[in-house]
Amino acid sequence: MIALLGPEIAWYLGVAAFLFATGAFGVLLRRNPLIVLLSLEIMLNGANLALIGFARNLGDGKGQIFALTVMAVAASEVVVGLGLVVALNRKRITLDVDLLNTLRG
Amino acid sequence: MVAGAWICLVAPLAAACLITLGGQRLSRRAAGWVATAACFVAFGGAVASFVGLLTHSASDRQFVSTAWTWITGGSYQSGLSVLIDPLSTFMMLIVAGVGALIVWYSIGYMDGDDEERRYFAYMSLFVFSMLLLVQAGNLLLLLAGWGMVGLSSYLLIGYWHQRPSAIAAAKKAFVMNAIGDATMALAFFLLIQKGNSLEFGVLGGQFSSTVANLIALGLLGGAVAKSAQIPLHTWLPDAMEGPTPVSALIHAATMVTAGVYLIVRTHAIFEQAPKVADLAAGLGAATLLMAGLIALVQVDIKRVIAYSTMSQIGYMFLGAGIGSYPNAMFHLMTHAFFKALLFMTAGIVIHALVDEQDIRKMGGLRQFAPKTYWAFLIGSLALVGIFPFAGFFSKDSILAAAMAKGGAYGYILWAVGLAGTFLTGLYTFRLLFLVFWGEPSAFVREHFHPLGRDVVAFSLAIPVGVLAVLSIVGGWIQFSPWWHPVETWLQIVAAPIVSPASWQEWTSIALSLLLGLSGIAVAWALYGERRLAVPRVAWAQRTLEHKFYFDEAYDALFYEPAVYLAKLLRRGVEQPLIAESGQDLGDDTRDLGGFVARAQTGLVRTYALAIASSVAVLAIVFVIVR
Amino acid sequence: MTTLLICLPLAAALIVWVLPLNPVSAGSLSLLAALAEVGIWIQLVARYDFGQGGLQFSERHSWIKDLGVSYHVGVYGFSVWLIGLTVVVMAAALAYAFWAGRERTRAYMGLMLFLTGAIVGVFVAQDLLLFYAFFEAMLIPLYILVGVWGGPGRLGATLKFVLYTMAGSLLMLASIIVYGLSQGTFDLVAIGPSSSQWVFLGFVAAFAIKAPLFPLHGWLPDAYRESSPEVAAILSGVVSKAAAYGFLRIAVTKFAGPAHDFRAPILALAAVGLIYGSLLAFRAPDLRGVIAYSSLAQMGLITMGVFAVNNLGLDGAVLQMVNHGLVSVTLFLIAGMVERRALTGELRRLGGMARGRPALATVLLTAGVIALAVPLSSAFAGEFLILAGVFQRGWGWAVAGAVAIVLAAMYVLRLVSAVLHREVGPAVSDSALDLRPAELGVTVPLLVCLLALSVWPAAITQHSFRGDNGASDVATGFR
Amino acid sequence: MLVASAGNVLVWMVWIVAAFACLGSGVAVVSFSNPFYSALALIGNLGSLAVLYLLLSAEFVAAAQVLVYAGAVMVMFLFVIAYIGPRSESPWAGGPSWQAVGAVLASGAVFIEIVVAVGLKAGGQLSHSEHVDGTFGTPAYIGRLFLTDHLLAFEITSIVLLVAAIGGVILGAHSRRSVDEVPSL
Repeated sequence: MIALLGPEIAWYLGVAAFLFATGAFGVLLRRNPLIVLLSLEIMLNGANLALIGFARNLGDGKGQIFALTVMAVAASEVVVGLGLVVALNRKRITLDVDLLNTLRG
Repeated sequence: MVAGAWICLVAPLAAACLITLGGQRLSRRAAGWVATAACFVAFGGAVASFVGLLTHSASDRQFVSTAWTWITGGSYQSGLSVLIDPLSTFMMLIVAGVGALIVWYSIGYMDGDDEERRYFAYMSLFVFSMLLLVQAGNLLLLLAGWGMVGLSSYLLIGYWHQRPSAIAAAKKAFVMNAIGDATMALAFFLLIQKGNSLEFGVLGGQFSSTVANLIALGLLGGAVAKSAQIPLHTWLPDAMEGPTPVSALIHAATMVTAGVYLIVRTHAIFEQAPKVADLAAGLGAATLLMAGLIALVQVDIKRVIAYSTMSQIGYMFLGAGIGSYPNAMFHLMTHAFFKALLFMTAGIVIHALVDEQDIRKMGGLRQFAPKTYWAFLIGSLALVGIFPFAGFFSKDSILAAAMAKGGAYGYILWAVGLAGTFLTGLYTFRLLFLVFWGEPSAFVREHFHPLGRDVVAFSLAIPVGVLAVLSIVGGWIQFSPWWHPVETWLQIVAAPIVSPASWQEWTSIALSLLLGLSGIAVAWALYGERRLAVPRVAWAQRTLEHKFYFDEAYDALFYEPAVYLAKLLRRGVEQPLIAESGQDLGDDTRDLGGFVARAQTGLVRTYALAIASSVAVLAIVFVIVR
Repeated sequence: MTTLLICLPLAAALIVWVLPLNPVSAGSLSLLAALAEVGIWIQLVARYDFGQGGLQFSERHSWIKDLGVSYHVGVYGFSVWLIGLTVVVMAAALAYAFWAGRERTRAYMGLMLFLTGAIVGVFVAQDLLLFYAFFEAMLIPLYILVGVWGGPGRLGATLKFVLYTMAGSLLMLASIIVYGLSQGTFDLVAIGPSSSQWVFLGFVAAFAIKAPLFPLHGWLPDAYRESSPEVAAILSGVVSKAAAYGFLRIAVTKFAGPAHDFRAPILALAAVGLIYGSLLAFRAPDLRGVIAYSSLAQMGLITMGVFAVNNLGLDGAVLQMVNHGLVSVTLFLIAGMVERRALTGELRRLGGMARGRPALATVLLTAGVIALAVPLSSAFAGEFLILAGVFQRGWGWAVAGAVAIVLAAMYVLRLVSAVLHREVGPAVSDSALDLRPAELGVTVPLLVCLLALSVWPAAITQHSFRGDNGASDVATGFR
Repeated sequence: MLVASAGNVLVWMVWIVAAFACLGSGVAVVSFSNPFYSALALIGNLGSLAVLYLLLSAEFVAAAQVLVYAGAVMVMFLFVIAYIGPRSESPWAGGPSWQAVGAVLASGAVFIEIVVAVGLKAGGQLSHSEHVDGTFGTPAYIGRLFLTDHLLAFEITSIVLLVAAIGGVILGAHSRRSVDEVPSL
């Protein structure tokens, strides 16, 4: 039986929260779609950290399973996102999310 | 007996279906024979029922046969049932018998029309409907037959559907009858509420006088509409737009007399509502006088006979209203004979003159068509009520009954009836003299073509001959001073509530005979040999020619306001409020949508910001709520 | 069996959508499915125990346990007839659409089949949320059918239709949520009566718009005019009956108190709608207009019957629902056939079509005569019962009904003569054919149904409620 | 006890280093104007996160993080960036001005809320972690969970990956037709 060494879970959660907020900040502010995607990764990793922290806290493996699934989803999302970026680039569209406003009401 | 009644009812319906479904596979002539045969089968069924009833004792002559429950509503229910009793068999015999003759006659009359099949299908449907009406085992089925005869009448009046006047007349007839149907239906609703049944027996129950009056009024409304009595009479003259056999069958012999049948059939309620019964008699009297007057100035051969029909039904209403039911029914029967005869002879005249109906163009036809003349003469004498023709026996007994009712009202009715006899003699023989006497007009010389000796001629002639014989001998079955089998026969269904004394009978007979003859004499003086100048009273003539302005009044009172109201609703409510409101609603929504759409910048970042802000806010909410 | 009735058309719709069939085979497949549906319904009639009555063929599976929502379906006596109306009418409409040929056949047929399943679902759902789901599912294909395959003004018509019905539906959804949560269950059989007037009015508003009742019929003329004839037929023939069914199954059954309190205003609206619709039908300039407004009038009449809440009125209302469904479908289809030939529905440009076209004349005349409720027709039986029922709630209502009967005679005869009689109209060419066998094959079965009902209307009135006692069924909430 | 507390201190130190690296690289990702640097920063971020996972006894996840995430995924990122070529933007400009304010407010609010919520709940369950045995988080442990209780999730994940792969191919594939024609999205 192994006890948790080092800081309490709350600290980990603090780091997770910061990562999530930072990522969100990037998504909201940056216009380069590549950086938006990278920021999204940060948000996902923040969530993952929280998941793994809770898994450890509760001694339950499900959190880790969830985190792994999130990783897979993140990978998929990157594939699609990068595909979009490449497609945009091929159409000679400036890589700026603010120019993509076809959905304007 | 029961089987006979059902065969009687179903045979014409089967013929109608057969002709409709057969379509072109059935030749035109064959369609006519199918219809005729079906009517004769129906007549056979009626005779079977009649004979069957005769085998039962007089007090045991009412049978109801129910095929299945037609309609239910909770504990209320009405069956699809036929009633076999003296009254219904009496009517069945008349309807099927006269009907068969007239349908037969139609084979000749309609020869050469290119839609004969449709005609015979309609005729069969009518005979079925009329039989349903008289055989109905309960009031609801009676109403069903009532509406169905209205429908077939509509179809037949509008038979020549490319004529706008025919279609207008047909619609008018149907709508007027629908008004009657509606008042009857209202009476039935009241009956259901009070008695929870529409069997004939429920009419004998005890109702408060208001309820009885209302029910009787509702029924009277139906009767008045169907029988073309004041105030719902204006459709009948227009209905002459239909083929002549139709006028003979529907608008003389059977359907229009259904009102009389209804009153006699439901006399129990009228006896509880004497005021309404008096009203019925009064309406009959008013109609007979008014129709007689209008008939004096008409120039269309069929319209004259149509007004005389109204007038004769007025007598029947008078009789039924004062409670002399057997006499009303007796007159109904004789009237069916001689009026059908008159229409059919008129039909022969019209046929021979290439569809000309204006009596001003006729004259001197006696020389060209002597047999037709004799038949017409027999019908006219029977109509005026000259001994020994049929009308003599039946009309006088109604007058005697009015006398027997007594009181000022009874005597007024009696006097009006007598005045009517004079008018009847006058207008009937005016018609006869104008058409058959005198020198043949140029029109007649030019257009008259005699009948050949073929099937057409025979099918025209034989029914006319049969009816001529019936018009002579048909009245002899009852002579009220001495023998009255009709009254005895109907005793258990509708016993009369007035019984005239012997002196009243003879007084009425003498006076009516006298007045009838004097009417003929005046007609002879004016239109016959002497051709005296007819006195002219301009305003009276105008009033009569406009038929007392009833049509104009109804137009102004009902039709125009309805049209106006419809237009007003369309322009004032439907367009601006309902339709436009939808439009406004649409526009407003679109505007609102445009406004809201401005929030949709199309920028992903904005949406993400919205999501993030919502998360921030909702997180607070969740923390607080927990 | 009930589930099969719902799922068969849905499955067929899916197949028609997914498989790349050519129009002919897609149409035949859809028609086959619709006819199979009729066959299942005949089985249903044969197996339903009318002597016992009540809810039969019920199936129940829990759906959202915490809220008491379940997939609960089953049929009552009167639902049997409404389902029958639906499947027969939908088969006729499909057959007509197939014959007339619609663009994008697969999509069209699939939508029609989907609609069939949804309408049947409305009539069998015994759970409020399920009812709502089917009610909405019924509207979606209609929006598309009107909006895509309609006439020139279809977009406006669809917009109005959507707005009106969505407004009603949302009110109903709110009512359903409040009602269901307050009772702890959404099961229509188990849920207890309520006395909340607001909840009641929410339901009434939804049904009154769908029916429609008098002031809420703004969507009706356009929708009926702009959609293809078979869709108009379905709208007036079947979809409106879903609303009348709602009145009967929910409004008067579960809200006895409010229904009693609001009886006079609702009857008044129905009566006004009856007269108003009849008058407008009398002046409407085109075929569809006449039928559309007569539909408004008839729905007023049916509503009167339901809100009379006595045996006569309820029996009559059920009978009249079926009658009017069949009649208006027949009339709309005939209108479509006439419009195909004359390229217009304007009455003053039509006329004289009876000459040389006996089949058209016979069919239209028969349908018209039944529509005006000539006595002995089943429509007469229905109207008679309704008015007799409502007479017991006050004679004035019945008098209004009687006036409307006369008006009905006037507008139907006007319609019939304007098409068939008089001089030949400018839009009618001599080459316009009589009804083709396929058209007869669509209309004649409907007329045969009507005539059969005319011969025996008690088939419905006797077999709608337990022991032919509608009032007690309603009073006990159809337990 | 001493060993335990020494271990504790060691873990604390490792944690501080890793956490700050993590935070720093996170901020860096967001703030570099050149995506190439951002991607590099993200690799650092992922690596430091892997260390944190190790501290939380999630050995397999940490390994997967490094191999799959920091390795494979980020390589793909870098390839794309290299393919497109570095383009810079001035990160804080453009768009509606309230967007920036909103971004600061919203992300700040989310952070503060989480911290407050965690702080409120600190102590109790959060401060008392379960003891776990040595197998917790090992590949065998994860594999058993994945192939027994969470088989469905596993399979669905694989399908998601497959779909994403196909989507990536379709989006990224060169169209044989004109350059302007991009497969409809």
